[in-house]
Amino acid sequence: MTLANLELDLEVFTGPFDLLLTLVLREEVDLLELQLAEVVLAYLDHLEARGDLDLENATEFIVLIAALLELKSRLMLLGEEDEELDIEPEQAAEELLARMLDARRYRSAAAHLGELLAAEQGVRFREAPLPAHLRSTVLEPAEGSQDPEVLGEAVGRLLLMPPQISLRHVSVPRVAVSERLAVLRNLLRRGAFSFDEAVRGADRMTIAVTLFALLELYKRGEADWEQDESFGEIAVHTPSAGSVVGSVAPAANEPAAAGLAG
Amino acid sequence: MSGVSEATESTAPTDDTAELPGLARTIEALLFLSTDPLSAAELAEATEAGEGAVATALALLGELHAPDRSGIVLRELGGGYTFATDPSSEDAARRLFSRPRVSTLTPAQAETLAIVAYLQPVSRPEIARIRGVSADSAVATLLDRGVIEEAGHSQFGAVQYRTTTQFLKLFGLRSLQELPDVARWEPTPEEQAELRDRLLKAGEARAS
Amino acid sequence: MSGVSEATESTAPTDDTAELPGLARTIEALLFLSTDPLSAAELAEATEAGEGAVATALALLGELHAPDRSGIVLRELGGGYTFATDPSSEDAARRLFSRPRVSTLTPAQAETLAIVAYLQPVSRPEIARIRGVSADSAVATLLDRGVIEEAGHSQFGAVQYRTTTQFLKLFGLRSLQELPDVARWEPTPEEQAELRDRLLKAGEARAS
Repeated sequence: MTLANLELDLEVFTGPFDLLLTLVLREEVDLLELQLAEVVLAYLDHLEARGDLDLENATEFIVLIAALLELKSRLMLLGEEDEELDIEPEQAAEELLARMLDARRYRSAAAHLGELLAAEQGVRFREAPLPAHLRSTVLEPAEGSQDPEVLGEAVGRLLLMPPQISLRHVSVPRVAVSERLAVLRNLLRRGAFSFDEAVRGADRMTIAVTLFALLELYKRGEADWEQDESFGEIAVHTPSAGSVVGSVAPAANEPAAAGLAG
Repeated sequence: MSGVSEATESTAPTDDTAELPGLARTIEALLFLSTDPLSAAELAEATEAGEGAVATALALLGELHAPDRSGIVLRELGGGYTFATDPSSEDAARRLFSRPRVSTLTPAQAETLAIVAYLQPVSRPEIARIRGVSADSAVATLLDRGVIEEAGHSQFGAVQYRTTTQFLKLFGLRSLQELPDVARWEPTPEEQAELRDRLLKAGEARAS
Repeated sequence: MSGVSEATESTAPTDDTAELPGLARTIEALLFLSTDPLSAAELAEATEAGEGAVATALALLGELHAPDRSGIVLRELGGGYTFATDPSSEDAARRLFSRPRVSTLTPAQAETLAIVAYLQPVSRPEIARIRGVSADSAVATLLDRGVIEEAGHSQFGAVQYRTTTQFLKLFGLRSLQELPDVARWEPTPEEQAELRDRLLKAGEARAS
């Protein structure tokens, strides 16, 4: 069984590993929604069930997962103004390919080194110390001959911080729930609307915060919604007659939230 | 042990008149004493002889210390000359010294060493990026065995590594130039296309 | 040298293609590798050959490794056999090996010494955390050269180090107060935290 046939049963995806890879690269499965840890766990289960370790496959898997993790972390750091940086599927595939080729190259080089070493098995060198009378005397440098600045410089170099990953692009602090609440209330005043309308053109973080604001409105009894199928359109409207506007409806938000998560 | 019967009757290479020239004898002694390979220039300086004379002496020693003529073989390694044993004496050496010369490398160590050998100087994060997993323990072992060493800091402050003369010695290399071009293991364009297809089109193939 | 005389009478003329019998080659290799003299019995055991065959091989080697024929001479010493160099190569060996050399600090040693100088007392694990790599060999060398010394144990039981008077002399300092102010080389001089904390923080940031 090859890595490609590794069967996965994940929250957002069920099927073989190579299909997942393809869908991720085509952005048909959102890398941000994919729990890579689940993939790793599934792979470990698979290894355990198999009982032996195919190094070739394991290395390929590790390289691919590491590359996916890196892609994912880059996606997470993308801000609104960097939208043009969005990674095209082909580009992502090229990057994965480059990583796999690099890993393969050095794996082959490693095999070559292994052969060289094997060819040298049985070749020994003399390790005996020099006869005492031939050993060189190591002279300590003269007093005061060393420059103390060398020490200060070394400490200065050790104080150097590695470049920080800039978090300025992350839009978390920029989207306030109150802001999105106001937008939703505005839309509600005009009647029913779909969730997609409310977040058209918005970035991921705004979408998430808007959803949170919608839950808040629901909780307060200001809004109600319908969603016919998972990932389907969410129709938002003012609560139908009978609902108590402005009061808390504690039990109500659970089924709604579950429906959304599905 | 083979060769016992030959030894009892043969006395072939003995001739009292076969003297080795003084310079070759001296160089032979220096190579015997030194644990590191010695370059022709170092030998010339130590013997106060010309480089040409040293080259002639080395050629003569190379003949005398060929694998079938001596148990001590002249090798050109790590930019210099050194004496080593021939693998044919390994069984006896193992019985006498009761430990193999080198343990083999684990795949992780071999991969890490290959990356250092080809990309030196290279830092641990770079090695980890290529391998997809941390290289800490492999680097520690390779440092411990003296085949790699520190080589300053990268611009981001990470310690960098390079291979040592000991690496060349153990792997029988005259210099790093003897390592084959890494492009040699480049997958063919067809193989690359196949990989690319696997990444982008595997789903399609499966769906159809 | 016992056994040598037996072989000297036999005559076969030297011939460039002359092969040395396998047993003699193996014994030659073992004597080359061993630091201590090897007895005929030890050689017989290692080569799994009879004592007679070993004696013959040793006689042959004694002949080949006579002072005028080789720079590597067979000696019988303390009931065993060993290779040594001939005194005629002494001058060259002295020129090559015995030249007094002034020890210099490697970059890893200088870095370790700087950490000890500025943070003393400091433990090995702390040095390793700051440097991002083990400091064992650098610490050992610095101890050996007498520029640092042990200074009790940390609260976690790790040995701590400090610089010595020898260190001050070497760097021409009257006291540790004369160490240059690190502020001159600081990448971020506005930072207020203690030097030790900042070094550890930078070291850990690099390691992550």
